[in-house]
Amino acid sequence: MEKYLYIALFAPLVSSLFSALFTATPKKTFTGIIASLLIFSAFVSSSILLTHILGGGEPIHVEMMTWMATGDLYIPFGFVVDEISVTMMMVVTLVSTVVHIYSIGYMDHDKGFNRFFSYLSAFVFSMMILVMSDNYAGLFIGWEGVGLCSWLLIGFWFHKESATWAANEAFIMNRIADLGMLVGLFLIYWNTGTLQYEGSFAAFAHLDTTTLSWIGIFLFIGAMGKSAQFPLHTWLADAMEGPTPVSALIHAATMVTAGVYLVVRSNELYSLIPHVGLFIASLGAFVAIFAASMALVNRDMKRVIAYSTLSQLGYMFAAAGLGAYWVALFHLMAHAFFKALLFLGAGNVMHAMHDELDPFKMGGLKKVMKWTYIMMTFASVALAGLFPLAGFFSKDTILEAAFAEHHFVIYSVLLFTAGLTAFYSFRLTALIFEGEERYKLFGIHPHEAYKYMLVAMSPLLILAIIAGAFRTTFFGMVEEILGAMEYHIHSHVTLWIMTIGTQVFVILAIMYAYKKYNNAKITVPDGTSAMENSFMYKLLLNQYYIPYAYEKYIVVPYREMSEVFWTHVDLKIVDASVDGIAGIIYNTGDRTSAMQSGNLSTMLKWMVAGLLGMLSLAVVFGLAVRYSDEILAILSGLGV
Amino acid sequence: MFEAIAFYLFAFLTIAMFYIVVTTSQALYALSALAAGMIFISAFFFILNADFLGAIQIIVYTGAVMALYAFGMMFFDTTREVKEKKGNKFIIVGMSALAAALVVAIFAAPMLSTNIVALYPSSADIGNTQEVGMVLFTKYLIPFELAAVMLLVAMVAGIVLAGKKMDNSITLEDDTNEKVLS
Amino acid sequence: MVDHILSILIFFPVVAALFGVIVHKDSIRAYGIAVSVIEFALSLWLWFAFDGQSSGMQFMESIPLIPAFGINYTLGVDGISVFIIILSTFVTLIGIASLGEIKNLKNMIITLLVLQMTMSGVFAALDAIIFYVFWELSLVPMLYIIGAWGGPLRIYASIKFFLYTFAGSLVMLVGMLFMAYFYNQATGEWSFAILDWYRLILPENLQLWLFVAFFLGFAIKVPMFPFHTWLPYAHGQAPTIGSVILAAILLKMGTYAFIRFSLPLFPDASVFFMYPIAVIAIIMVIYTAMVAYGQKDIKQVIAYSSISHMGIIIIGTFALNVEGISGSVFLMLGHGVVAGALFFLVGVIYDRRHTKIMSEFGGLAHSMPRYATIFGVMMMASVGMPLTINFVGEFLSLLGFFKQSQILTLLAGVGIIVGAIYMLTAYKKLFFGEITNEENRNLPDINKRELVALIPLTFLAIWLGVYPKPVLDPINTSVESIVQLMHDKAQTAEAKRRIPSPLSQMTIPVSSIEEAH
Amino acid sequence: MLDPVNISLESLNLTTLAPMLIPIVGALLILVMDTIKGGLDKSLYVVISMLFMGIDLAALLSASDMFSVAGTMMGAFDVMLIDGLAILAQLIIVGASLLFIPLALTGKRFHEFSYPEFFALFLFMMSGFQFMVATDNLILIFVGLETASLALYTLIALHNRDKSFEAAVKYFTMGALAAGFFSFGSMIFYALTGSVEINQIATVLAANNYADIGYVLIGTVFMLASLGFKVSLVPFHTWTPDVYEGASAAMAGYMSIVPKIAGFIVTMRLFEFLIHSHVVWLEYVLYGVVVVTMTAANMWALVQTDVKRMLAYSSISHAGFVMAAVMIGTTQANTALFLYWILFSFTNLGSFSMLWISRQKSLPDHQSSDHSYNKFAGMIHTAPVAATIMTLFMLSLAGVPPFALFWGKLYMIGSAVSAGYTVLALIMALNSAIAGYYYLKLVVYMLMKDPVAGVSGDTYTRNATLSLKTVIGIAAVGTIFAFIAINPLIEFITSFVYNSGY
Amino acid sequence: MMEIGLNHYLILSTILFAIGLVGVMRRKNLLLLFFATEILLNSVNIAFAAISHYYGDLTGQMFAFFVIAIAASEVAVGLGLLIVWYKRHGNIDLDSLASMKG
Repeated sequence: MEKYLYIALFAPLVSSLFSALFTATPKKTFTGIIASLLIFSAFVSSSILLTHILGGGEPIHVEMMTWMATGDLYIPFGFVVDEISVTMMMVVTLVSTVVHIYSIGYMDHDKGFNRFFSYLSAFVFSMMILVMSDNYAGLFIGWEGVGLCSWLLIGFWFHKESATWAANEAFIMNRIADLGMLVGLFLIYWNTGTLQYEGSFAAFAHLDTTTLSWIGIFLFIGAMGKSAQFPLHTWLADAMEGPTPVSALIHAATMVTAGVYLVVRSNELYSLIPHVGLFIASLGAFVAIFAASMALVNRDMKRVIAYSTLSQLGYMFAAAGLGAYWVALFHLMAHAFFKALLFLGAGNVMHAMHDELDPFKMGGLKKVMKWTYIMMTFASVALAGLFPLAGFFSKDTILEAAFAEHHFVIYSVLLFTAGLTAFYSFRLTALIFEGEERYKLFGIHPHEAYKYMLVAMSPLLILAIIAGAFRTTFFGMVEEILGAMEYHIHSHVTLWIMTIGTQVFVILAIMYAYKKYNNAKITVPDGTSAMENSFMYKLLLNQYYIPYAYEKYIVVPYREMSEVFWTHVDLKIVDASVDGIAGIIYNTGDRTSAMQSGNLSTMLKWMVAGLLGMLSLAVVFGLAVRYSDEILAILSGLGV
Repeated sequence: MFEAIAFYLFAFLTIAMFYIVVTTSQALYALSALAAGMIFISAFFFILNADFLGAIQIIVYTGAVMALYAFGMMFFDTTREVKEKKGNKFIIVGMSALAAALVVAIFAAPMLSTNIVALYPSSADIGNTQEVGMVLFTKYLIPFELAAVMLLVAMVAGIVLAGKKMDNSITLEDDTNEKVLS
Repeated sequence: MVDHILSILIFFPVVAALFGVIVHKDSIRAYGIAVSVIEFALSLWLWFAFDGQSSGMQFMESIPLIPAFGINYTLGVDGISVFIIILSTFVTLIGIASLGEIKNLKNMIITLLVLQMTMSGVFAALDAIIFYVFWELSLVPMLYIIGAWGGPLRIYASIKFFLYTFAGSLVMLVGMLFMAYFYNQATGEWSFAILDWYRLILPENLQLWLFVAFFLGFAIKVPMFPFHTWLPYAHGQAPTIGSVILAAILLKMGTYAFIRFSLPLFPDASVFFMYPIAVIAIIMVIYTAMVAYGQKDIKQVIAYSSISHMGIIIIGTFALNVEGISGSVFLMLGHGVVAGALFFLVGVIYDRRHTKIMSEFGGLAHSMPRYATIFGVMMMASVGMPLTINFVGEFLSLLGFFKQSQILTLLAGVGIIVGAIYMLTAYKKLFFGEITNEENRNLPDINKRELVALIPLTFLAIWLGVYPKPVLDPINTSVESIVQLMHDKAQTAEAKRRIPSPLSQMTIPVSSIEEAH
Repeated sequence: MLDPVNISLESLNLTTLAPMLIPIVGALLILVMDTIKGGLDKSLYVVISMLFMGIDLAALLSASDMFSVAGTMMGAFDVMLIDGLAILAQLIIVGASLLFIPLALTGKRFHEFSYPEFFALFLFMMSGFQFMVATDNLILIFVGLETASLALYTLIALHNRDKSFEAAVKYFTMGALAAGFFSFGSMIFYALTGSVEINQIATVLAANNYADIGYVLIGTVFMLASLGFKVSLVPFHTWTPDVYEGASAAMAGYMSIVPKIAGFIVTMRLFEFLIHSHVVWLEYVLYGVVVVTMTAANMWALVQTDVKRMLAYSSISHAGFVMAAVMIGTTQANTALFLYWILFSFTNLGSFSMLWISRQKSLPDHQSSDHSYNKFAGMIHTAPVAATIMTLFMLSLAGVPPFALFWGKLYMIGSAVSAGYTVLALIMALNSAIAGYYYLKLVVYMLMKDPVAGVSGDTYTRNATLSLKTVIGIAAVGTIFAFIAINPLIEFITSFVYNSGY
Repeated sequence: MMEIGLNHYLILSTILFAIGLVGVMRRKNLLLLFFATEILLNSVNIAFAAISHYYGDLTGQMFAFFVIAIAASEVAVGLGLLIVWYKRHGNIDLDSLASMKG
């Protein structure tokens, strides 16, 4: 089995390096094909490993070589394939295979075709390290590696100012969180003596709650960055500057879920500190509704989906925070399928619309892009959580879990968010595919994507539809490792009422969305309507003014402070004082060198003066010695 | 009593003479006053029973040194009034005042060393010159010889410096075509 | 021959430099490369012959120089110094190999060879005075390099560099003399041998004073805030090769000296000053990173970034445990490779455009993709991406210091954020966007000569990031013995506690598990 | 009547006189030769001088052998005192003279060397200094000092140009004042103790338990003023830069070494017993003088535009450095004094010789002095070897290891440290750093500036001849390879100093 | 007061020395300046002779003797220097000696 592990891990690396060979050359389709094949082989290997695990096989644990070892610290390149990682591996390899194939078409006309595949495969490699590592340090390698690839891919079109800006933003925001994660790692090491999952988990049981809480908090800070939780969420929407396959793979399916993976992986830690878990859950719920609200009004197709991703990540954290790790992981998986599908569909639309992103400028595309229409609709349905698609099973379980844990506030928030989710998903679908063909005003001639792109997307479509069926199998698999339990609402009546109620609520939201946006009166907003001028709308459209605040209160002051530090502190204080000391010495020399007037008379006077000066000192001293008794008497009389 | 009168008299005279030396603007006065002062000093030597020294003082100073100075003065044509730019009076006056104060402070107190053992005691029954000779040609033979060398040096130096050869400076000559040793 | 390999390493280049004087200037490049290849090969041999399992000094040589005053020509290397020596020969080699067409090439190569001697000497010296000799002597070639081949402010920069360092190290010299004096008081003999000094346990108040004296010398060399201002000038004005060697090797002398002198000689003082120094180091990390962000000149950015990284090295050093010190030693190598490479990279565009102002560039990734790639790799190494060389060092340094102070480590860790900010911003300004300046449109991409320097560095940056073991193990062995020494010498209870003995296992989990059951 | 005095010749120990008499004989021989046949070439006189110096050196070496066997020797009615200090100082004096005299064989003609008397006076001067260091009798010191000084004034003036006359007059006038101070100081000591021999003075003062401390201090002040003038301590230093500038570079280099070591020996003899008797006042005053001398001279050196003047100030600073050793007064410090001065001799003579070989007869355009910094701009391009050697000397003066003076500074600061003078050690160290600036300034000019238009390489070596180059070579070799010689030197000096009771 | 002791001579000597110092500082004519230095030496001689007398010791006289010799030599050299200078510059004004400074 180990060889499959290595194939799964290193095939992406080989793929990346292979494509990298051709980065300097013009587009070569075969790089895309070979890369896809290699990723596919990783997928196959993962599947074999999955079967192994599903078949009740022992988790596979290999230690490839030592990475860092000094003092008591020992960090190997160790990899583990257990229930959690194999799930993640499946998700990652599957989605990335799809995205690789899809990208052959999507990036068809791009100069950086070969480079793109190199980056993309590198990302997969990093992600595999992240999920397969058997220790926190290895996870951190992957963690930073995906961050790097994300930077590369967001900034893929580096000639675009906005893209490179977004890339840097993403990287830096992630760095902030990574610091938290590093601190978490340090805490783990100094308290447990190891960074291996096994060893540290074993030691957690013996640590006091305060320490554990700190570890939990810092690790979660790391997760917040990667999974774009509030307040580190702004980068995700901006990251949509990258090519759409990237958004599908990285910013929907895999990388952003790394935070969830981290929490799930550390379940033994978080289950010891439920109060931190509650905080995570609350933040998750908040992010769910917070992001969903921003998705309501946004006029950028990809951003809407990005907010939706954010919102769904909130769900996952809510679940993980409440201890329903397996639910979180399950939702992660399901979400990966339909969200990647949604993004890839959006990619098709963008291709068709010549990179136009405003859904108000589209409309009626279902006629030309039938398959895309179907896929996106299914994906939206799955996202909205309608029975029997994947989203229903995963999302509903989260709601149940919240309810069963008696966190009704979280439950209500999540429930309400479900409605919002349905609304914005279908707002988008409606605007894009239904209604008048507004794109004609802009002289665009849309066309359906390549066939093989659509074929490539089809596994996702299928999974988005049927993934819910795996719920039981999945539960059975992760039960042991995640200490999973089924959430039972005490009475079946309540359960039914809840389920049906939710479904009805969601359907109503969908209908409202369709009613509102599927009509002929929709025009491209020009900022004149009453709604557009309402406070709420502006607030939401401007993302609660958070990016603005960041810019104004963090970025600009930082830049100005840097300038001040350089021009004023460093040059005018630190350096100037060094030069000042030198200057004082020099100037003293300069001024006093007038003493050397060259006039003999002055020289003689100096000699005499020196003599007299010393004489005075001598006389004073001599007198003091001679009359020392008297002086002492006087001094003592003065009370000194 | 005689000694005291002599001391005060000559002390006054020497101080006066030397005061003239440093203050007068007439070089000739200064020269004369210096010569007079030196002769008065020899008087102290006689008072102090240092006859040989007194003789030397008169011969060397008033004879040789003064003659040299007189010659120099003629050479430099400084018989006319010397114009000296007034320097900063304040410094000089200040320093002099300080010096005076120090003198008082220093010598107001008597010296305590009373148990000095004379290394080369002078005895009353031998003439001063003889005594001096005795010491000079035993103990101070080497310094005496060195003093001779010093005088030779001074003589050579004087001759060389005042010689004609100094008039044309080879140092300042341009000797571009000179043979270069190497 | 292996018994005298260190002497050969030190004096071979300078002898070669002397002979180099008679080599015709057209052939001097080949001569320089040949000499530095031999030197590098010698240093590799040193590595080959080095026993990584032994914690003591190896290849010791000792010749009495001034026995009357206890000064001996004593050399030796341990795991800490051996790799820095190899790095120095390596950097010199690629530095000479990649030298461009500059005026007075001959002088430059001779100077570099002399500089090589001083660098090997500093790291191989086991006698304080011999150390000092090479330490000071290294200033002279660098002074010449900056002053003769530098930019418009080169004279100011070179003098500032020289005098600042010179002043600091003179104070250090006084400290050394004091140390020898105390040794004399204790044993009745003069000795400047570091290994002899190691055996001396000083009272704490003396340790404090001596620590300060040594600190001044080292801190200026490192350079630590607020003694750092010579560095931006030196780097800003120095020619590429000068900056490379300055950043890669010369700055390491300071941090190396902390580990060689300050820690083992003054364990109690090290503990006493740990927090103040950590605070300074944090200022270095954050403040200089911010200053770097404010720069307009790419070389200044990297110069300030060097200071910032040196802050992390200091933090690691003053972690006073094996993890931290090993990390800081490794980071010295890492920073040597990465900062060296970055300065090489800056040199590449400077050669083409004769400007280093970032606003002159933009969109270089279009015209110079290979260059952009290597720059990108090095930039990522610089910001401490895992699997690059710097990460190992930074991680271990911070990890080590975390034991001493969690809050301060958190602050120092801010370095990874601010580091990313200035680096990415600079990278963006240089490489991203459209080509705005027509002069940049047809810049030739990186050429073979430059690749000679950059490929090995890139390779090293990644290799040692992925597999640091061959280097980290010997370092670890030597650091353990130093920490053990410090632990044994520490007198105050506080110091004993702060400096854990590496021989005792980590106690926390074991004991707490036992209690729990 | 006086009794006849019978003195055995053995008791006079006339061998103690040999080293001083040899140069006198040489000088007389030169004078006689000149009288018999004038117009002989200067090279002859140079060789004769060297010959006598060689003999002198041999005599000194045999004296040092005797010293190491028999210890301190007195001779000639106990006026002569041949102890370790005397021998060491004479070795320095004769050695430095031996290196100096070949500098007369210049490529260009200079006025002073056309006089046979120059060489005679030079030998007289040497002998004067030798007397000065080889006695503890204030009278002989005074006479020796004056003999040497008078010769020296003349030698400076013989360079025969306005600046050298000015220098000689200034030096002479101040020297006369210093002579007055010296005699006044001696008078007070005589008044206090009835003796003019330093040993005796010390004994009597100690016997009196320094009851007249006030007078002792007064005497000390006058002596300090006078000797301070000789070794150029601030504020008695004012002559130094002017005289160095006025004298020929070779002479200046010589002056920076030989008269000062003689001065230091007298200072040591006179002050160390006072310091050892805990005359704290002297210690404080010396401390102050030393610090001011080092620091102020450094500051003034910073602002010089002429290399020779810079070197003049720098040698003042070095004198302050060495004076610290006198103040510290331990055996180690005194050893350091000699070590420092020997190393300083090599380096300083070397650097002044470098100036000497670059001496032009008429001033270059736009330059007001012989050796302005500008003259050396870009020297590395036009005269690389010369520039390298000059750099070497500058680095050595700055105390950059491993060149000669570094070891001197090391040992000197080490002695300060060992004696508990921490602050002083730091001040010395920092002063070395300040000094680095002006030495470096010349290095910067030579290595980093562009050459002044119209200056070719032979500008710097126009005055060079084989003998000058040899001297510079010796100085350079001595400067570079000093580290080999340090240990034997330290051991040699320590045994001499220690056995002389210092 | 009437008993003339050593201190009287010392004070006299010091006063004369001070006068000499004043002269040294004040005089701008080199020749007259040299006169002042003669005063310095002479003043010391008085003291030496006096001490010698009061201690009954001849060393002081010896010293004075040598001081006289030195003074004479100085005059020779000093005048020589002055002559050279005067030949070149036609004056012996101290203020004309100022080509070097700083």
